[in-house]
Amino acid sequence: MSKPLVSVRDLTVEFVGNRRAHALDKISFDLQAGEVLGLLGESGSGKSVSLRTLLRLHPQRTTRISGSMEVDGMDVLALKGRELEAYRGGTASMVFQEPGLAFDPVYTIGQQITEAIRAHEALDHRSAMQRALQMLERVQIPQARRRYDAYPHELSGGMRQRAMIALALACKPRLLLADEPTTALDATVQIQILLLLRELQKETGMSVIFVTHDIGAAVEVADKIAVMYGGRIVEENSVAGIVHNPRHPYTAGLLASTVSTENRGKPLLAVPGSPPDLSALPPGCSFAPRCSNARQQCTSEKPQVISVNGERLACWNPVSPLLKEETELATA
Amino acid sequence: MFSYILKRLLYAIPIALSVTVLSFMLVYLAPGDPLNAIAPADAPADVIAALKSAYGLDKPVPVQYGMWLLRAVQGDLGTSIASGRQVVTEVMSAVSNTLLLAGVAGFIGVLFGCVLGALAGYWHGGWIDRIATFLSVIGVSVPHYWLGLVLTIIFSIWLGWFPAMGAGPGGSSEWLWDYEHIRHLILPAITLAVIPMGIITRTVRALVADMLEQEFVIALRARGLSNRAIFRHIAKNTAPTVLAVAGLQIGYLMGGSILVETVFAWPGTGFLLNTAIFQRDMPLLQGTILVLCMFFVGLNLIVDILQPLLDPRMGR
Amino acid sequence: MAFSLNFASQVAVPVLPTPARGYWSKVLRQLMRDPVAMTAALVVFLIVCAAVFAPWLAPMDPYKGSMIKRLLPIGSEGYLLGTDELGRDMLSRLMYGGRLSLLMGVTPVLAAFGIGTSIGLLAGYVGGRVNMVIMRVLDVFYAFPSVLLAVAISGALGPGMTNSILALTLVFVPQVVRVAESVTTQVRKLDYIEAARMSGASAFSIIRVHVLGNVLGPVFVYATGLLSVSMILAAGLSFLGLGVKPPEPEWGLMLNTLRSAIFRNPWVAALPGLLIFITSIGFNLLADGVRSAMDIRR
Amino acid sequence: MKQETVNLASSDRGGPAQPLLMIKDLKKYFPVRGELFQRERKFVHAVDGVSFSVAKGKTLGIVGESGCGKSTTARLIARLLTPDSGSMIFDGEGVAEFGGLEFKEFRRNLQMVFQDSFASLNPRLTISETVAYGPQAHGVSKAQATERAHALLTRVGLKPELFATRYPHELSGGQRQRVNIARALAFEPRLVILDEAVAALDKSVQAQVLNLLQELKAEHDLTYLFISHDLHVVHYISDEVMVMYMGQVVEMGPVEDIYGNSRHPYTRALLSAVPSMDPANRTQHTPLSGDPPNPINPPSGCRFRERCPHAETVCAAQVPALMAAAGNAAHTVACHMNNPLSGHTQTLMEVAA
Amino acid sequence: ETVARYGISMADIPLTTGQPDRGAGAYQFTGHTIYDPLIAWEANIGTRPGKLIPGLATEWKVDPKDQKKWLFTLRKGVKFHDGSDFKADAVVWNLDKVLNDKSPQFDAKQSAQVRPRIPSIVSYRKVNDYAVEITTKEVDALFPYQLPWFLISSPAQWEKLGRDWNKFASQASGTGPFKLDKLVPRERAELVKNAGYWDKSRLAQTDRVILLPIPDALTRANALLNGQVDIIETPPPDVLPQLKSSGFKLVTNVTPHVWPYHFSTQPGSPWTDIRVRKAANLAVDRSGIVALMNGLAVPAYGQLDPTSPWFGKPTFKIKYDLAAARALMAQAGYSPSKPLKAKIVIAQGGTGQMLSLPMNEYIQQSLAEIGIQVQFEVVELETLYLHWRSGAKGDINAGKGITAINLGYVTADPFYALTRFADSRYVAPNGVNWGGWSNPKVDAELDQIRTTFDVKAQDKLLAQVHQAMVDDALMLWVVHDVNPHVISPKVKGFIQAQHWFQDLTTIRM
Ligand SMILES: Nc1ncnc2c1ncn2[C@@H]1O[C@H](COP(=O)(O)OP(=O)(O)OP(=O)(O)O)[C@@H](O)[C@H]1O
Ligand SMILES: Nc1ncnc2c1ncn2[C@@H]1O[C@H](COP(=O)(O)OP(=O)(O)OP(=O)(O)O)[C@@H](O)[C@H]1O
Ligand SMILES: [Mg+2]
Ligand SMILES: [Mg+2]
Repeated sequence: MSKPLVSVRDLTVEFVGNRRAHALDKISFDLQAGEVLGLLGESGSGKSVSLRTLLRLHPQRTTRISGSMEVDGMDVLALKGRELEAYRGGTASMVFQEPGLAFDPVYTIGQQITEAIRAHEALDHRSAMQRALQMLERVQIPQARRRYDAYPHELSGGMRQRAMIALALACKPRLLLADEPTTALDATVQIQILLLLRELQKETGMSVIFVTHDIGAAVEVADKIAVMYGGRIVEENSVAGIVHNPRHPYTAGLLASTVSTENRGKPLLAVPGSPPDLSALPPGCSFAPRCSNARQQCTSEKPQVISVNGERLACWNPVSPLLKEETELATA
Repeated sequence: MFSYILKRLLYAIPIALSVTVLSFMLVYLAPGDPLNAIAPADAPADVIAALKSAYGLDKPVPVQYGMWLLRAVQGDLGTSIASGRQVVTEVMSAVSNTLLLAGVAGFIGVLFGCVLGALAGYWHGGWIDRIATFLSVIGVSVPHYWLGLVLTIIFSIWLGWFPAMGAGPGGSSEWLWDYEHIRHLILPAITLAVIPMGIITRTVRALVADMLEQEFVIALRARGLSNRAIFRHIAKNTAPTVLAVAGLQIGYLMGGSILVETVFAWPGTGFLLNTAIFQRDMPLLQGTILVLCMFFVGLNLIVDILQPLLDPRMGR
Repeated sequence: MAFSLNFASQVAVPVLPTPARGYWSKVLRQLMRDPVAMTAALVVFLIVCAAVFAPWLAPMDPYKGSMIKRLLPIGSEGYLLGTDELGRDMLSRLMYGGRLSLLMGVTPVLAAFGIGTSIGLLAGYVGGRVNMVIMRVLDVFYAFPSVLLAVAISGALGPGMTNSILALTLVFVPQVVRVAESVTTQVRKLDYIEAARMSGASAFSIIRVHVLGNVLGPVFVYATGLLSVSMILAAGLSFLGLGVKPPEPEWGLMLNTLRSAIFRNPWVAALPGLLIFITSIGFNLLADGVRSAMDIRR
Repeated sequence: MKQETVNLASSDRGGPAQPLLMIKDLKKYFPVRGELFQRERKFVHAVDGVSFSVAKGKTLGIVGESGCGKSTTARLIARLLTPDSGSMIFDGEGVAEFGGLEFKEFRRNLQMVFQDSFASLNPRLTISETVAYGPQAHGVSKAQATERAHALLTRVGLKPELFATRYPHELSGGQRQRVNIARALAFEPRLVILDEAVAALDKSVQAQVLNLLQELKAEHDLTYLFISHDLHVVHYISDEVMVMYMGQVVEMGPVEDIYGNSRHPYTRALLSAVPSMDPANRTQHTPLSGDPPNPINPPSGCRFRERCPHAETVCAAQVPALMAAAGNAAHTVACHMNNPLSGHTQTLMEVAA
Repeated sequence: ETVARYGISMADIPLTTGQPDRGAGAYQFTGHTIYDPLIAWEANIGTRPGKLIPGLATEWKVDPKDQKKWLFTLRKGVKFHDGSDFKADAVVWNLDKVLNDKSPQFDAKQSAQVRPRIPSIVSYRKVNDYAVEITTKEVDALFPYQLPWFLISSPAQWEKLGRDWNKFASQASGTGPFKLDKLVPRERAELVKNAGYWDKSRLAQTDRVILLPIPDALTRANALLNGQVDIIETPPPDVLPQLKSSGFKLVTNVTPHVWPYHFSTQPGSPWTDIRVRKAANLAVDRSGIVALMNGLAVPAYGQLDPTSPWFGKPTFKIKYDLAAARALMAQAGYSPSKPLKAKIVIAQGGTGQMLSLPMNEYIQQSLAEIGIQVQFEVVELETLYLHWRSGAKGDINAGKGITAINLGYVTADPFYALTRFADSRYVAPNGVNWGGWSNPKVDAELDQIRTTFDVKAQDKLLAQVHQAMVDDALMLWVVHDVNPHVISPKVKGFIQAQHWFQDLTTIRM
């Protein structure tokens, strides 16, 4: 196997400011070039924190990070100054959940894209502008010329998200981090953006980490899915594997509680309780309090991650187990 | 945009008119006879009556207001009872002095406020923040008339660095931007600058600290922009609010200078107001308040018009 | 069934040690944990106590002086803080002076708080034309720089404590109304007000139960911030000769009358100004503390 | 009517055949801040001639894109907004004529749950006070109201001993939404409007709340007006579905008809925009391009025509009327292709094929 | 060029058109500097009280046949600053300026200032180019004392400036020892030496005198300490030690000014009882006030200083004698435990009021010792004048229970010092006999004075009037002002007259 583009090992993030939280707990995953990883999880499970950590966007003073992150051969945690600036937006760039909040409201869309391009490439203003316009056209913004001079608030949500994508892709990153890019949008617009992302990924061959809490959206774009719960990755598998053969009780519950045509008229198989508070996690498996399969061991011991053929699971009592004999314990 | 400016201008008219009414009526709240200033202590009754009709004080109040307003729009605010001079010339020369003082003080206050506030906001919670916050609290807490006294004693009496009073060796009528004149300006301007400095420090600090946590700034970082570029973004975003606060503060300085002008014998409106109040010089009082308020209204108007230029979300 | 539908079994949200805690007591608790605010509170408290209990605490008659003993320095025998230009005990005068200074500083804010909140609530809740008329009228007051307005009003009304208080109140009311109005307008649009309206409750009951509590907070924060401004302005009016009349002890006035003693006895002359300064800092720091304590999102 | 004030839930006046709520030609235009010297005033046509009825004990789902007027419709029905025109009949009684006490009684019959669970709770009141507030406003004594509140909280799964004295920010989103539901139930209403009531919740919690809603509906004989833009959820919970586009109803009918046999091009586009959930069979092209147009200046004729693949000249000329679809009186569609006399060259049958 | 910068205590430069406003103290700045009166006051002598001396009139005498007629012989060869000649026409023109409101040059402002000071004039005429005749209402031997107040401005200049007094203010023209060079209202007036002045003994000794209004006393002292001015008037007493130790020199002199409580003797006033009035006079330790003023005052033993030729020999000896005061109060039926209450209207401060508030507070305490409880009505100076003009009986006073007034009195001439307070015909509102004091014997004496043209005899009669006033304890006299000035070492000469009129020509740098 070739060297992965992204390789995250035992990434742990803790916030120690006046709002304390143990946001990520020993997260590990690999991502090959040209692969799309869907990061699935409920609100507060640490999806955004993972992405932001990958770009080192957390305030340094109040964040403790351990573990390692390697992207395109660079040790991200060791980057400094210029290198870090070149890495952000150049190697890895990000699409935010709320495009309305992620643009500077007092600069036009065009100005912001042009500025980002010039921050990474030695281009004069004209050619940077030209490139920005091309990007706007590429993401199917009608009347790109006019939209170039528009302020963010003058665009609709869908247009803004397209512009955000244009901005993120303007410097041809090798890795795109998409943080719930469609959650704030209407269904009709969401599908447009999903397809656009898929198309652009194919075209550029970049890797994508696609964060969502909507399995449907993940299925549309991802090659493999990692399910997060309480700051950990509890299960990782190919899309088909997750959808058709969920192993972790949480994944199974999530799929079961997704309303669809079949369960009309019947009560939904809901997961009881509510997601955990990352500032006060239970000692064992963080899903144990909501889990119907929970046993003594679950409430006292953190389940270890086992990995078989790129399929990974962290659960003492899975719905359908990864076969023991094929298992090699992942190094802690 | 044009129609926004027009709308704002039209809106200023009723405000300005109401201000004239208030300014005019204000002096009618006053007990006592406005004529005391004009007549000598033991003037006989017939002299007083003659003066009364000469100054139009024998007509009904609305008529007086109408006449006053009509003349005011033609640039005639009547004659000062106490000095017998044209109120307009009195007020205008004083206003230009006050504007000079308030302008320089405002500039100092805004400049230092912005710098301190930006530093404090950027290193939120750090020691720079603590120092800046401390300075700003002092700025908004210190009774500036007292500060003026203290500064005079220290810097002009003990150290002899700056003059203790006045607007320059030749008076304000020969104002020059030379060393000698600027020396006269420094103490009163610093004294007056303390309040806006404190307020703007606080405003900018809160804005910057808040801004740094906003999604779009994180997004700017994610784009790989340098700190300098990000600072530019933050500056442009904070500009409209800072402009509004600074505009208001500079406006307040125009009225607030009365205390400081008294301490430094600065020949501005504060000085004029003081005289007008204590001599019960009605036309002068009316005129001074009116002109100051008109400048204030105008300043607010400018700020209102500039703001949407800085912030595309406002106006159309 | 794999997943229970029994809601009662869930205990995911940790039970707080003392579930019943009112908002204000929480704010108070938060405030108590702020060392700067607590120090400020202590200083203000001491000053207020000294002022309120001046008749019992003051060592001497604040009006009675002696020419031989004028302008004694700080620490003179029998005169802890020296004497003023008429040989009156500074300590006693400062204590008594606190009564008037605080009264003149605090009363306008209290009055403006009451009046302004009522008008602001009315304008904000009723909205529409009523709101427009009220706010336009206030805009006119806003066309006056505040110090100018205070000086103009008390100058016009003539010197005196009541007139100063009246003038300052008039200066602050429009400001408080603006804050109250804008908060009320914001609160009024919130879903829980709609929900309360859905319950068919009367406007009065909605304002009292749902609007007032949420408006009072921000207005209260704003008003605490005004305290220091009011103190300084009130003393400033006295300094100009527009406030309290002698021989009443009042800090601003004392500052003025002691001014010319600055060379003979700088520390005594500086005392009234210093007191205004300290009180004002105290009010400001306290206001800052209250502001951040009330801003509990956690 | 007066004697019914004690228990309105049992006061079924019109009998089961009488729809609980009948809306006719509801309109609401919001004025937009215009330029200074502009003659004509501009309006957002938020709700523009909406008519429908809800049968007793059923759930009507309302779907549509953001800004199509769903919430406005809900707020008009709840009388949080006054309609510009249109009439409302609640269980056979005209609502517009209500005033004074009767209006208060009408409000009791109808309650609403909002999307933002946090904003719809007063942060200064404990949840028990919040739930008890309504009954108290109707003259129930404080002790009784609190007792009722505790019972309701128990019913929605919040143990009063644990939760009654908590403040909203001490609860999770799902728990807050339960409080909102409990508050709505405190009046024993007959109609509950749920405006995106589960949209902000996590999937796992959303399922819990949906289950609760279904149970409560059965227990209390409730009628729901369920607003959502999540087609899955609407499918799951509704008996009838109404599709809105730019302030107008474009299609309405029983849930099976809408989901199984939708007629209007917009409805079909909406349905095909739902992700497939099948990795082997991903969505290939977008059903609709572009965003919904500006509601300030709606296009003439059919409002959907600018995004419609079948648009013809007639679509710009005439407003399509809501008509029963061929062979199904319960299923109405507003499309020229549904009307053979409209002059449109295609029919819905051809297009659907 | 030698320049003297003078920090004056006024808030503005007094009127420069001829008749200064802002009281007697203003004549030294824009009155007798730029202009001359017909009869002048000798102000360049500090060692004795001054006297009337020839000004623009070289000689004046009453017509023996009709003692109401006065004939003035005018000085020849005097030129106004604008170059025009001074002749009789100018005198008549100037009299019209302030007395004839039909004349084109009538200036209400100047008129208001000077009319009350020259109440006797009824008519006037030019006799020839160098002689003018003025007629008084009644026979008035004291009439010449009124004339130093009446100043002559240049008719030619007024014509030249388009008959505009406002323009005249900044381009003034008189005959005085100084010319007005520059006027910035409220900030400065620059006077330059008039080299062609007719009185060579009074040629200005400095080329330029700059007047800077600095109303705040401390600021004035600071400006001196800081070297921004060379002379200041009325320094704040508490800054004196600092000023002296920094090498500045204090200049004072006896000044015709008294700082009293003027009692009301109208019915209902507690002061109608002479024992109370005397007790009050005995209860005040005046040396305390002098100490309070840091020596910038002298104790008053009557309306006038004992050195005055009009002081006389009062039998009531004013001194500090608490026992006697208490005894008098006891006779009147009061004691500290059963105090007499009185309300007194005072000013916050202002010219001539000295350290108004502290001094009043001091007296308040002193009177409390003998059982007089004084309550103050503190008003602004201008309002105080209103109270004064209205008289004790006026509603503004009597209506508020005010029974005494505190106001600094100028006592420069017989009318100002005595007549206006003692003559029962001047009971307010006809004059400023505020308290309504009436004494037929005094009235008779005053009538006699008016027809006594012999100065010696006049002085003797005036002394009798003063004696009567003191013996009747008409006022509570406290101190006399000393009109203090502080000069910097750079000022080589300055002669302070025993008057409010000062002669700025004596300043030498
Ligand atoms: N700067 C921070 N300081 C303290 N805690 C933080 C910070 N940022 C995030 N958290 C906490 O970390 C946890 C994970 O947050 P995160 O934003 O990653 O969730 P998410 O999975 O993206 O959820 P959502 O679907 O709501 O976006 C949350 O409990 C959040 O409160
Ligand atoms: N108070 C108001 N003033 C002006 N315009 C309004 C107002 N309320 C709603 N609108 C406008 O009316 C239109 C319909 O709004 P509405 O809230 O009913 O949409 P919705 O279907 O509920 O959308 P969403 O799914 O986003 O909640 C929108 O264009 C909205 O901007
Ligand atoms: Mg997130
Ligand atoms: Mg809505």
